[in-house]
Amino acid sequence: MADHVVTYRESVAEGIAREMRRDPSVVCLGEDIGAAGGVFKTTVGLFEEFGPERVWDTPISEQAIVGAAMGAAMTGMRPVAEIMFSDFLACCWDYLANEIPKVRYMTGGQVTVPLVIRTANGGGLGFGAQHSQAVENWVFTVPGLKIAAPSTPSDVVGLLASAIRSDDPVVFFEHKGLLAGKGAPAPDGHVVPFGEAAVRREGGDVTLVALASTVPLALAAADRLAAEGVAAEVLDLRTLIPLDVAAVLRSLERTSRLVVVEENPYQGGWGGTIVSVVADEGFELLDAPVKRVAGANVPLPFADALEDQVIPTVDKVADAVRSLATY
Amino acid sequence: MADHVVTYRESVAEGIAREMRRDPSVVCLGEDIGAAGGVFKTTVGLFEEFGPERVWDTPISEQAIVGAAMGAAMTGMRPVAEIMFSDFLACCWDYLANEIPKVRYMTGGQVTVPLVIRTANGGGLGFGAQHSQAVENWVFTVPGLKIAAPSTPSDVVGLLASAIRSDDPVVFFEHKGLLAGKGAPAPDGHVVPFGEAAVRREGGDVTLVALASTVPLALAAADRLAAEGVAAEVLDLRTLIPLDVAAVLRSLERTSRLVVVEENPYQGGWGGTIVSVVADEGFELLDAPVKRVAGANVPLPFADALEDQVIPTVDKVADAVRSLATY
Amino acid sequence: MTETTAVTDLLALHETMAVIRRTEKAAHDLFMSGLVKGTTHLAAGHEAVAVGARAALRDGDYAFATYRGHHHAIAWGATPEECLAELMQRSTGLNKGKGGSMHLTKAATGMLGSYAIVGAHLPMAAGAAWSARLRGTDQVAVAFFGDGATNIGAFHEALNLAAVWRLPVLFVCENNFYMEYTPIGSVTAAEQPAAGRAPSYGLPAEVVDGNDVVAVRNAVARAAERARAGDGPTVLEARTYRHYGHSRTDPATYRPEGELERWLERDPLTVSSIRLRSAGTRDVEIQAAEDRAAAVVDAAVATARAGPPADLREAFTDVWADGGAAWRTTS
Amino acid sequence: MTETTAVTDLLALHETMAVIRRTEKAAHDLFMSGLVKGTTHLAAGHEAVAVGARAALRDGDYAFATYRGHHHAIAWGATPEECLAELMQRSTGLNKGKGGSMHLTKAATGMLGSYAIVGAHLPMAAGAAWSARLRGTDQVAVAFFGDGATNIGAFHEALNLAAVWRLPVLFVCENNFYMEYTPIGSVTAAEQPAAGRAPSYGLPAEVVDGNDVVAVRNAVARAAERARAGDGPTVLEARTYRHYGHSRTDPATYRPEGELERWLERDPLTVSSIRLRSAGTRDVEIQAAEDRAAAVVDAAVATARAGPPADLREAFTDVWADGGAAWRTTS
Ligand SMILES: Cc1ncc(C[n+]2csc(CCOP(=O)(O)OP(=O)(O)O)c2C)c(N)n1
Ligand SMILES: Cc1ncc(C[n+]2csc(CCOP(=O)(O)OP(=O)(O)O)c2C)c(N)n1
Ligand SMILES: [Mg+2]
Ligand SMILES: [Mg+2]
Repeated sequence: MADHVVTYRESVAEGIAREMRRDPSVVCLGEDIGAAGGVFKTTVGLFEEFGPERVWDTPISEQAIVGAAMGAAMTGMRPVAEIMFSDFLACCWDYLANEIPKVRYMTGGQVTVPLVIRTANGGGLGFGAQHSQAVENWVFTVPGLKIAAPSTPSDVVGLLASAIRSDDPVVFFEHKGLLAGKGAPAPDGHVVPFGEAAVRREGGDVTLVALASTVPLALAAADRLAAEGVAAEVLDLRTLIPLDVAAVLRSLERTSRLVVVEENPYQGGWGGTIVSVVADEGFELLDAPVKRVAGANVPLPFADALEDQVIPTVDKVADAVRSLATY
Repeated sequence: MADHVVTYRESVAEGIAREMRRDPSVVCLGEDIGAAGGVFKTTVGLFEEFGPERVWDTPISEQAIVGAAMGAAMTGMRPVAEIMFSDFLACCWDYLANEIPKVRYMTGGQVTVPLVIRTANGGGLGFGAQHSQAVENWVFTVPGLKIAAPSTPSDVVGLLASAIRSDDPVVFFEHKGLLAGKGAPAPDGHVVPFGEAAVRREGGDVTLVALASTVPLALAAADRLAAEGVAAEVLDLRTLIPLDVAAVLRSLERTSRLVVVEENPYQGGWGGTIVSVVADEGFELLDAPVKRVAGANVPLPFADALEDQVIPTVDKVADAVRSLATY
Repeated sequence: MTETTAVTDLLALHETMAVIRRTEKAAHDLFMSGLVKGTTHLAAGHEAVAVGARAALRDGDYAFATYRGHHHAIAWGATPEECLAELMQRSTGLNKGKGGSMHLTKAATGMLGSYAIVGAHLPMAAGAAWSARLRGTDQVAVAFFGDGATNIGAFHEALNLAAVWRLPVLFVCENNFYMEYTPIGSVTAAEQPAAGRAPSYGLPAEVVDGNDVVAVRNAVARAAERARAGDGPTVLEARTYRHYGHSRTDPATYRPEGELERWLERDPLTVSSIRLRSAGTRDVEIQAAEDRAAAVVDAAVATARAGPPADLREAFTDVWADGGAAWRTTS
Repeated sequence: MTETTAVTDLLALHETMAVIRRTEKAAHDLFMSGLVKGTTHLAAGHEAVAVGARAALRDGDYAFATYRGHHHAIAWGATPEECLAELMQRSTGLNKGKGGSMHLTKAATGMLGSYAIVGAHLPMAAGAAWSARLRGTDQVAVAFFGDGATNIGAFHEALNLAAVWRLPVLFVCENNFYMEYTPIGSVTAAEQPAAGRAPSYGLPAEVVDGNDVVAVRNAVARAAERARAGDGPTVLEARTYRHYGHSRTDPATYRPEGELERWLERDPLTVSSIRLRSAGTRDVEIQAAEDRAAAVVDAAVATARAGPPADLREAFTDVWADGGAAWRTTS
């Protein structure tokens, strides 16, 4: 096992397949997910193994996809719906913002909505303004949705297990830039609980809080900083809701310095909420200003070199940490 | 003029009418806005004055409403589209998130999109989970949209003037809870520029940053606190984009204490972004933890008493300020 | 299900319609006196659609309704007391006071919710029907919606998906000829907003007298039979009329003079009385049913009113399936 | 506009189609060699739709296209050089390198953008048509879209609004029988995904041979005439086929054997050559036109390739109409 590695992409299909084998109420639906195996090849093999009664190709109808998933979830199924690019969550936003997260509450707990909406998130691939956004912050504005965004292949499997077994609705972000990445396969029966950040690297000088694509960025920056004598701790949040604020505060007890690294735009990014919790409950822990390395407040440009200007990079993370060193 | 007062509601129609008189390219569209004068009576009189070629009733088709407004704005008109309740922005979110704010950028500046989307925002009226949300934070996640949210009748007129004359797309939030409120009418030719917060009350002990519905709340809390010897400064942001961070930092230079009062939920609320700017650029100004009084992270319940539990109230603002007094 | 209806059945339907009518009258009066707040959208005039549909269906069949959903909730078994307690923000309300008039729900009997965003529930109903098929039950799902809802994107997506997947779902339009204040004809390209769109999805459609509970019942029975036989969805367009304005205190001045009066002549309760009489039911029996309805609702008003207010702790329950609302860890 | 087409006109259309074909071949080769990154959606096979439509319209008429929009951009006057420079991320690109293949736009000639969210541009085209009417011009707007787009909500809302308002807009579907990898028939309830839906909006529709530039031109001319006469929108469904896979390196293995070959026999350039020949044009003239096209594109590749890379400062321009990207005040 030591040197057997799998891709993040394969792990998506593997994570879904494990749950489909375990629980016959798990069904998949989405555009081109069947025989075609998905546009990102993240559902390869499911149609072959489970057939057309459990893996359903849909029309280009994002509202019908998630709306039908909701109706099915309310009546005994555990649908896993794919929205091809996370940008297209905008096409069914009513379901994410107004229907799915609210129906349990507004009916006084009469119904549960155990569904997962999987979607390919994020930039760095030159897909332009409408196919590159990191939109986990859109979902983060909506109470009532759980949010997972794995950074490693085994977390993909483990978080998918939690997501599909969850009786609450989950939005599951698969980062496009990580799909080809490799890592250790998930052990049998692997389950990663929601709301537990992982310490990816320990360090006593500064806490880097990261998610999905920004985890490898933060780790690379930490490598670089180590050479300069700065020991950065890297925290991978893994889920945004529930949010493991306790882990952030714990880390700050030792480091007293915080840099949040997030791909979504600075304005309205989830990092703002984390910083505000820290500036309230962790105020006395802080020895220096808090930094956020986030997407710029612009749409995403097509050209690689332009895109690099506006999304987080290792350089930007390292620079942010260095700017705190003077404190 | 001293004792002549107008309602916030009337000021909406007045603000639109002034611009329609000035500029023949301004046209309105929306559901029931014509002869019916709008569900909130905020377009009363426009159909009578300007007729059916400038005030258009639409089907219940939020995507077509804002999509058509976008096409018209790109070709020489200045449409003012109404989305009845701001919750329904979810039904046309693709246009707000992916189309309107991005087309100028992704075409390299080839087109402009001078449109206004007006919408009734916010809670406190017992309309339940799907008709009560304060969703300015949804829009705040999207670079490329300007955001106005007036708190007084004359600001309604003045900010509408700026919004309709703006060559950039603007989302204009009219707070349902303020519609019946009264205030001095806007003088002739009144224009309130975007990006200029108003100091509604001066005070040296703590800065309360507020917007729309939370402005009167913050003022009421400031009254109460004054009796306890605490002098609160109340800042009305008026626009979220552009965001007058400079005004916040200026105020903090004197007060060193910050409480942000926002109606949208704490998770992903705009206050988080403000706090993160302050925790970075204003870190050395702060003498105490920063507090956010925001909506609770739950859907909005119907019963008034329950709704009070989860939206900002004067009590909650006053308590937050008091909790800082020990510093 | 035959197309004839026993007199006793019809009297029961009449009584249910009377219960709905009386409940809504109470809601209106309580709104006017300030005991019901927020908003209400009364369905008076539409009763035959909900009651007729329910009568044609089986226990366990699903319903999805709109903000104008009192009649569907009661037809699906919610009691007037539960409904009125909800409107009066009581902890004894159908939704514990957390939903209100626009979100009445009785999941235990398959009434899976009232939704206040126009058209949003159509895909959900398709999904519930898909689920029934996946689970191998013979349940059907019905979505009730207005004429105005036929112009929103979700309508199109739901009908297409349901048609392609041949789902056991019924799309029942209550065409009352108005959206809020705008006549539907002025903003709709099809003369029959729902039925006229069915061919676009290869679906059978029927226009039915929405004020005749028996006509509705028979049409829904036919559609349900097709659905259970695996022949897919049907579109029904029930022509009806709302007696009150759109919501709250809307005086409905946008209606042409005499229109309401003409429709009142065809009030579903009148239509049903005539039918009962012509089948031999005596006026006293009809009156007795209406009196029972009145008594139930009067008692419901009193009990609901006396109920405890919504429990403040409920503001922070039911976000998650574990009952709570925790969104973060605490140290 | 008469329905006959002068030979010289037809030769010009043939040449434009050849330019598009050659430009896309270049885009494909450059993608394979790594000089074009991100993604491309080639329209090879669809040329006759864009070129035929443009030929039927006037300067100033608006076009709205999709991520598969190279042919529309070029038909509306974008040069191969501008397009290829954009694909190669050059500052000389049509969109300064900020848009890419999916967002080609030539606003100066009325080509108001390529949009990458399926169906989103249909309401925009309706809006541009509305604007033309409000401004009292006789412009028309045309939206090009795929068969797959007919199942999304925005399609429904746009067609209904355009029909009710009788807007001068043309809805031109390029039915190539596939969405990405899924045959359209398997997910669409109407046999003709666009034309079959037109009756739902009371709109006239025509199914046209999308590989015959003259047929397209004539159909669009008829529709434009109706639109300019105030008779409202038309739905055109042009049956065509894409020669490449959906995007990037898709090998399109989901197609039944022989399907591509059958369609290649009806390649729009072949169809147009046959028509030219039968109208008396000599092979050398046709060859000369194609050679000119090749020369233009070869030069365009060289020039585009030699152009300067996207200007890094452009990352922070064009958010706002003032040219900048400031979202806050600074002290
Ligand atoms: C998406 C959306 N747009 C607008 C509204 C506001 N609204 C509530 S009811 C209504 C009219 C609906 O008309 P119809 O579907 O005919 O139902 P009816 O009220 O007549 O029963 C409107 C526009 C809404 N709730 N949702
Ligand atoms: C709303 C939305 N959903 C899904 C996609 C992904 N997608 C891109 S192209 C495409 C297929 C479109 O098919 P069609 O409309 O027939 O156009 P074609 O590509 O065949 O020209 C899909 C599903 C998208 N871009 N937008
Ligand atoms: Mg209606
Ligand atoms: Mg296609």
